[in-house]
Amino acid sequence: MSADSQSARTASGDAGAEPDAAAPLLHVEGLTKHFPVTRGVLGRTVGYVRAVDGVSFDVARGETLGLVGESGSGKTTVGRSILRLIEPTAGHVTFDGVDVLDADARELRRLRRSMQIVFQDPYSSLNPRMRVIDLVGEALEVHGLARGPEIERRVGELLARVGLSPSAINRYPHEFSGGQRQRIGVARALALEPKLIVCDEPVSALDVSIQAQVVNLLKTLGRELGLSYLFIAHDLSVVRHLSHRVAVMYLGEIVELAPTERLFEAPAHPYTRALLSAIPLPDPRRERRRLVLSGDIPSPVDPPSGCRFHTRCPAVMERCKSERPPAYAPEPRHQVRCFHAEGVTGDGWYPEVEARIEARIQKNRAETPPPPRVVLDVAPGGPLRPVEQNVSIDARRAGASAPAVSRSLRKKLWYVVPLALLLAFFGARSAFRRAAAERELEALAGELTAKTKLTGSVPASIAELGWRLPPLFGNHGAVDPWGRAFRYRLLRDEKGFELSTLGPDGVVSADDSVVVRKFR
Amino acid sequence: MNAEGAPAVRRVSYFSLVWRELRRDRLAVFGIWAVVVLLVLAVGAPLVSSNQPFWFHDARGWSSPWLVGLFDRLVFESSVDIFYNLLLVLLPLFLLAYAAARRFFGGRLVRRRGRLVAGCAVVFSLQFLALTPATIGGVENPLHYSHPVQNYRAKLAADPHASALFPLHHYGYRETNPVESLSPPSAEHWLGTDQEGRDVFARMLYGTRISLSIGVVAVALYIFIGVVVGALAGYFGGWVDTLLSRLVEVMICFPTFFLILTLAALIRERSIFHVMVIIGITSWTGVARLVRAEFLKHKGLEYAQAARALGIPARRIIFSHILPNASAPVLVSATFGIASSILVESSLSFLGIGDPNVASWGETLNAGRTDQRLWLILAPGFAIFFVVTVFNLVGEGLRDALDPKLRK
Amino acid sequence: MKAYALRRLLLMIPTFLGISLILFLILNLAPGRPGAQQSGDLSQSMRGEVTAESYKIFREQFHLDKPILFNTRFTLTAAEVRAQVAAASGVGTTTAAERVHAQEALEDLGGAAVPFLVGLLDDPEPKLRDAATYFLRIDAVRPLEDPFDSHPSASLRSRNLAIDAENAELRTLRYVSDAPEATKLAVIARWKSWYVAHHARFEHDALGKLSMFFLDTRFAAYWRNLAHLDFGVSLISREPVVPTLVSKLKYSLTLSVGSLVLAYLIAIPLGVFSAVKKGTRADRVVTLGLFMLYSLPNFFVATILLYFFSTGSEWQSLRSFPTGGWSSTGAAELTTLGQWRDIAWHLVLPMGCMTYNSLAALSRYMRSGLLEVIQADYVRTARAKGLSEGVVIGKHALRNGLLPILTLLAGLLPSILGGSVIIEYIFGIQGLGLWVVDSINQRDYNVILAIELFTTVLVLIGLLLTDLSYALVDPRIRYE
Amino acid sequence: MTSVPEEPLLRIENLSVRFRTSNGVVRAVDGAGYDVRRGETLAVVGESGCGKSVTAMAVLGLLPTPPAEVASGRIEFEGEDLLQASPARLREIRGNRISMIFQEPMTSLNPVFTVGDQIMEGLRLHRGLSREEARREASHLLELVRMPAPEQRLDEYPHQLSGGMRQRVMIAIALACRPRLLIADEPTTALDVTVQAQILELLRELQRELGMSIVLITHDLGVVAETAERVVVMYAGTVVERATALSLFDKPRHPYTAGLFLSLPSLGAESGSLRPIEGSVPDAMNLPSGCRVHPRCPFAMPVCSERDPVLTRREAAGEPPHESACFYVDQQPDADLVALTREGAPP
Repeated sequence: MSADSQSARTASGDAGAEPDAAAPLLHVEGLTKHFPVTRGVLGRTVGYVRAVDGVSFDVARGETLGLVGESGSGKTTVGRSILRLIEPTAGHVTFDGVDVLDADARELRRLRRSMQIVFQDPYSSLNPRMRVIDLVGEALEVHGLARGPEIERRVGELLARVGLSPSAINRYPHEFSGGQRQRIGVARALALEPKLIVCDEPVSALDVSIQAQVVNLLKTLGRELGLSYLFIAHDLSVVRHLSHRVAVMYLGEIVELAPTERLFEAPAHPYTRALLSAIPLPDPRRERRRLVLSGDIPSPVDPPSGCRFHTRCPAVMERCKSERPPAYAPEPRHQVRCFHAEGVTGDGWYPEVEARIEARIQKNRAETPPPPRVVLDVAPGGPLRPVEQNVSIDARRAGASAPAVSRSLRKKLWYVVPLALLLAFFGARSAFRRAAAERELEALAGELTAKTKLTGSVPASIAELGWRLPPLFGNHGAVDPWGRAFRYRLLRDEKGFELSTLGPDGVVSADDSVVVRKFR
Repeated sequence: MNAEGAPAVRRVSYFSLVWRELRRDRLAVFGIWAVVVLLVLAVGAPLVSSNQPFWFHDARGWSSPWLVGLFDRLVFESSVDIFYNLLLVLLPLFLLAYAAARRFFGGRLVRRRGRLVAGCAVVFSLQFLALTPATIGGVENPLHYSHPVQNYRAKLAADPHASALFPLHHYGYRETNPVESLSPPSAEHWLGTDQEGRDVFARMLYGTRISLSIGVVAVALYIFIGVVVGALAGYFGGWVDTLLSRLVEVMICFPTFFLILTLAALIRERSIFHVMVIIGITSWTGVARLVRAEFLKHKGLEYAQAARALGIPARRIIFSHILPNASAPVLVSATFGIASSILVESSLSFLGIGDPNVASWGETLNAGRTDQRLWLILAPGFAIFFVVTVFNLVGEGLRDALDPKLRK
Repeated sequence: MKAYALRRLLLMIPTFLGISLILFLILNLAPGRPGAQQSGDLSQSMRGEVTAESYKIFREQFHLDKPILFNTRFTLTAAEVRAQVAAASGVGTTTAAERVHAQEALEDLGGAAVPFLVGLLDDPEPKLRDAATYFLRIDAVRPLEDPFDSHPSASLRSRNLAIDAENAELRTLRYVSDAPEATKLAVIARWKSWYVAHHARFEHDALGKLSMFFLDTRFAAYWRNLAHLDFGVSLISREPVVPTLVSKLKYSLTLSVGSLVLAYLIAIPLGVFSAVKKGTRADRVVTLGLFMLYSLPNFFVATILLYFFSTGSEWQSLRSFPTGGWSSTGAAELTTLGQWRDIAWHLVLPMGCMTYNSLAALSRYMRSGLLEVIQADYVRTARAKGLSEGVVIGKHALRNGLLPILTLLAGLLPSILGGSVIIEYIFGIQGLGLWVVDSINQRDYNVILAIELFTTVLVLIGLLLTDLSYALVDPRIRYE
Repeated sequence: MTSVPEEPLLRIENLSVRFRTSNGVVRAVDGAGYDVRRGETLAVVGESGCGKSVTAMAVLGLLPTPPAEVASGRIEFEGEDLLQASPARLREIRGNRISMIFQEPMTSLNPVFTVGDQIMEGLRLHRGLSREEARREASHLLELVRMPAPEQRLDEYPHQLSGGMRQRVMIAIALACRPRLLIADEPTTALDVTVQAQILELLRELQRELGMSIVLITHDLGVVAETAERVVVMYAGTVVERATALSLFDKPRHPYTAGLFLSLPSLGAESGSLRPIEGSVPDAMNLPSGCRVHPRCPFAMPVCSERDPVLTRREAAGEPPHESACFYVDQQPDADLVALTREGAPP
């Protein structure tokens, strides 16, 4: 640990030389947050996203605790739960001796004055419609700390403190760059003179050069105002620069918590080692043995049983799969949640743990050789063909033979079949009705011809007959020239049986069968 | 170490930014100017066409039937007209007072200008509220002189040495004259007359009053309901959200026009206010869904979380933090809403279900349809088309100007 | 996917109940009395006995005599009835309006007033006795059981016959006010003997009272009808509502759904065209044109079209379309194909008016939806693959662009059904829209109720179909 | 250019790209250029808005022409100037000879098509494979990018895959036709550190197996150090420094590069308080005159704001080329910029 960072750390503590170890400013015990997952018909809760599962840590006055972890580790949820922006499911949070989770509305408002937050996205963390004076000053007004011109003065002061010109008071957020907006966010957090500021990835969205400016700003403010920070980030180099102690989170749990230099020099937990080794270092000469984890981060909806890292841990043991490791403390301020750290104490503990892990990794590699990598012939232009015809590949491919009906065809069938059924149904129905109409028509035509002979006056009989005809399809309701409502028009076909209004040019055919008129 | 990168140019407020964007859209500017012209026409309608002369001199001396007629229920029966006439008289006074106040107080007003404008607006709307009951309710005529409506044109013709000054177009919109019914456009009646002999040009002119009031009042009503329902459902979520969303879903399923028809037809003595209220209480669902979506989005954004973290009470977060940001889409839908409300009102009166004794364009159009008179169809048709297009243009321009990318 | 559909179906039920509740409230609480115009001549004008009774039957038939929510008639007291009868018979100083009001109230009470009326028969005041017998004749009569049932069962028919016989007999128990004392006493005696024989019908035990309290109300009757989809009978044409509704449905549906499909067919290519050609003159022209269409009121356009293009117009050459209606009179004897052409010929103008309105809204959304999608990352990836612009837009962008358009369908459905009212009114097409306008003017409640419920169900089904089709198109929703 | 054994695969010379926006012209790229040799990994590094992505998009002609406009320059790929190539010719090259992968795995795949369809599309277009052949080839491609259970993945939709897996699918799509050049625009920025390590490892392995060149665009100097052989540093649309990774990290020859190194709270070096570069990234609407860095450069001299600096060779004899464009370094070629910046040396 070079002298320089040592001095830096003590320098940062000059408001309190060493972070005050006596009464911690913030004490978090067994913090848990499960988000319900609803599905099904009535929106029943079928499972829980276990975002945070029993997290405990302290933050002393003037201390900066780094909270690092990848996406899905729950670090943001921890930050938001402490400030009760999200209501945690269980656990205790005491701040300055006050229990935060049970605080009623009035007490919570008073707590809000001493705990504040700075957000990640410079563009959505400032209300685009409010001027800087309202953004920063409103809190003072709401808590009755200042009024009228006093607010303007205090805001001007805060802006100067974060490196912005007081003339920015009347400006709107869209008139500032990303870096400047983050400074306004910090000024807003400082307005109520808080003791703790939760920084939720304050610099991740900024460019490298701007990032450094804001990091320096946070560092100097921390030193001048004796602030404690809960610094949440996924970029370990920034966390290392600012934090006194660092907690590493994985899938809702703290897997390792240690002073910054100890953690970076001597990471005890396999995940921390993998995390540190995965970070690309800006030094092309350093060849570092890479500990590349396989697979992806599991989904927090149903985290793996036992130790949550066991699915990706190269040093996994049987025990890790079923039992959840407690947080061992081989050194007073160094917690490791891994069975490899069980039962080791004293100052020589680290090499012992490292040896155990290394041995286990070799043993695992020997027992379960990684699956044979398929070597493909990648000649340009040609199709990709597995070079070594080794059994395991063909077996696997043969096993998964193409499903009986190929998937795309099955997708087509899904709507082709019902369509065909529909057409068949209507076709059958109309055929049936046509046949019935035909039969009906045959019988009636016979009867009609007989009658024409008897009465001799065609229209009367048709009208009379018309009345009894069955309600076949075809439309009804035409009035014939003789004023008689002639109800039906039967079906037509080549035989020309079409019994309908006898228009003026209608004629009854010579052979007395009722052929009224071909269609126009 | 201060990074004074931002250009030290004059204070650029959010709305001036929107205005700069809006000004660039020629169509929208045309729309805005057209709306202003419509307002002037609506308020100044009596100046252009009225059957009461500005002043009338005869043997018995001078009198100004026009001024008196403005507030005489016999001349202007509907209270919407009375309100606009009040506006005609009071608006110039109000503008004079405002100009004087500005010159007198001068510079110091910069910071408090907002409050001054707000103050005037409040005074002005109080006037409106105070007078509405008076005009709708019993008080016959606040200025207490009422002499019967006389046909000054006839008196002028009869009395050779009487003199009078008539407005440009000396026909009122309610004056029936069966003799000249359905006469085509002529020098006398610029746009001809309808089946009851009423002058179509006057009806078009006074019709702007009806359309504007319907549009503005109905939209104001359903914006208010929509915003309240949307804000509560969006911000609080949980059972409040499910309950209100079910209500919105129920209202959305109604074919709104059927509902409006039913409500309008069931009210015995339909007046223009009933139509406004009906349109208002049936079309707020669109705004409610819009505001709810905006609140859901904005509630999650970090500036709202930061406000909560600062201990700012929920009420203030809703109305002074989130609502201004959610107001952009509401403003846009309001402008489109005015256009559609005018369409609905004219359809109602077209079907003969609107307010009979008001100069509504739909009614004239229906008369044109039944009597197949071209000018009776074209005049109201074009008037509706023009007003609706104008508001849609402004709405379109506003939507592009308030585009989210601007809010970045 | 199934759970998603089931959930939507289950959600439809409370929505439907909500809608019918709101409709019931609107119809019953609105000022103006149901069936007023129809029964206007009956109630206000002369109060002859025949008209009074038919008016009572009419009100009973449509449950207009029952109280709206809770029936507290069993708490009636003799004094109250006596006061009503007094007012109805003009004893004491009552204005004409109060008399009519009292008469109606007494008729509404129906069976509940009978015991007290019988009690009044031997009241000292002669006028009250006459009025009591008069009202007894009206209130004692029982309505037939669902008289409009087209296939009455044997038992129903016999019961109705018995009721009818009894009613006929009761109707004879009356006398003219100046009849001799003896006939009056005889009639009163017969009433008393009748009441003694049938008084059981008018006494109610606790359970009877409770059921009367809840069930014997307009609200309960309304839900009972709703339960077995019996929308009753039109107050004007006395025809059952549902069959006419179904027959008229085909006109309205063809108009609205047809114009919606037409609008989609035109709007999508138009939207794609102006999205791809963004910024060019053609795009500006199309957008402005559509914008104008969006602002043109449809009844204005319809009137103009009718004026110029229908057979009635003066311009000889332009006469090319019928002045309205669904099909020409002599259509009966055309071939089926001929009929289709004839109907189509009639529908050109109405469909045109209905389509252009939704066309404008749709293509605007299509254009903005597509513009958004064209800037998406996966469209850039598709281009980076070397696909032609046509494939990139046509395959990748279009499919995602269509998604918002589907939700718009849900928004358009209610307004389309509403829009058809005006078009049917102008073109005289006997669809639901026109029927609504007529029934609203004549306060024909059953019809208004039936149409609004029916269209709301159509809209609900439309919404469900849109949601399901949304799940079909967008895989992300399928696995929700 | 120095005499190089064989022609570079891609040569970009003096490229300028302008964007015509409603309130003025944005000069996104102003005379930038670099070479890419066969089988080499070149890193293009710079802060946001420096034009690194625009240059890459210009190579494939993916810049939307209404607002964007290539004002000048040549992009030579295998002897053919892509800027003059016809749209049809460009389409032949895209996805076939040159492929590109992007930063946001979440949105770079079409959500409504299966993974298999999106991979097969390129194959069937450029190599005319039938549906069955393309499907088999696609599953091999997924194996190539180390995707578990490739056959089953083909029928899944993008939203069912994690970020790392989607990026693998993007790589499979890009390598479908074995391109000569892969342009990766910030491929791992949106991924978690452990997943980023896997993807970078995969890219290195594939480069060895397929022998293609990679242009890796990033703002993370760590990624540059670990993957690239040669580096190009860009600022506000211009190239300020070009060198091999080793010589760049040993001794940066441009104040901006030195400033970048010093603003990094790197793990290795002792941290102390950082020495950030003052001010913020210039607004592309009104770029500073002369050397774009001069308003933020501690070594700025009057000449820096008047004339544009030219890329000149800085390396000792026999060393691989190391160029930078800075007047101060012209005068003091051996100055140790990092040390000078740290002590806040007077110019």
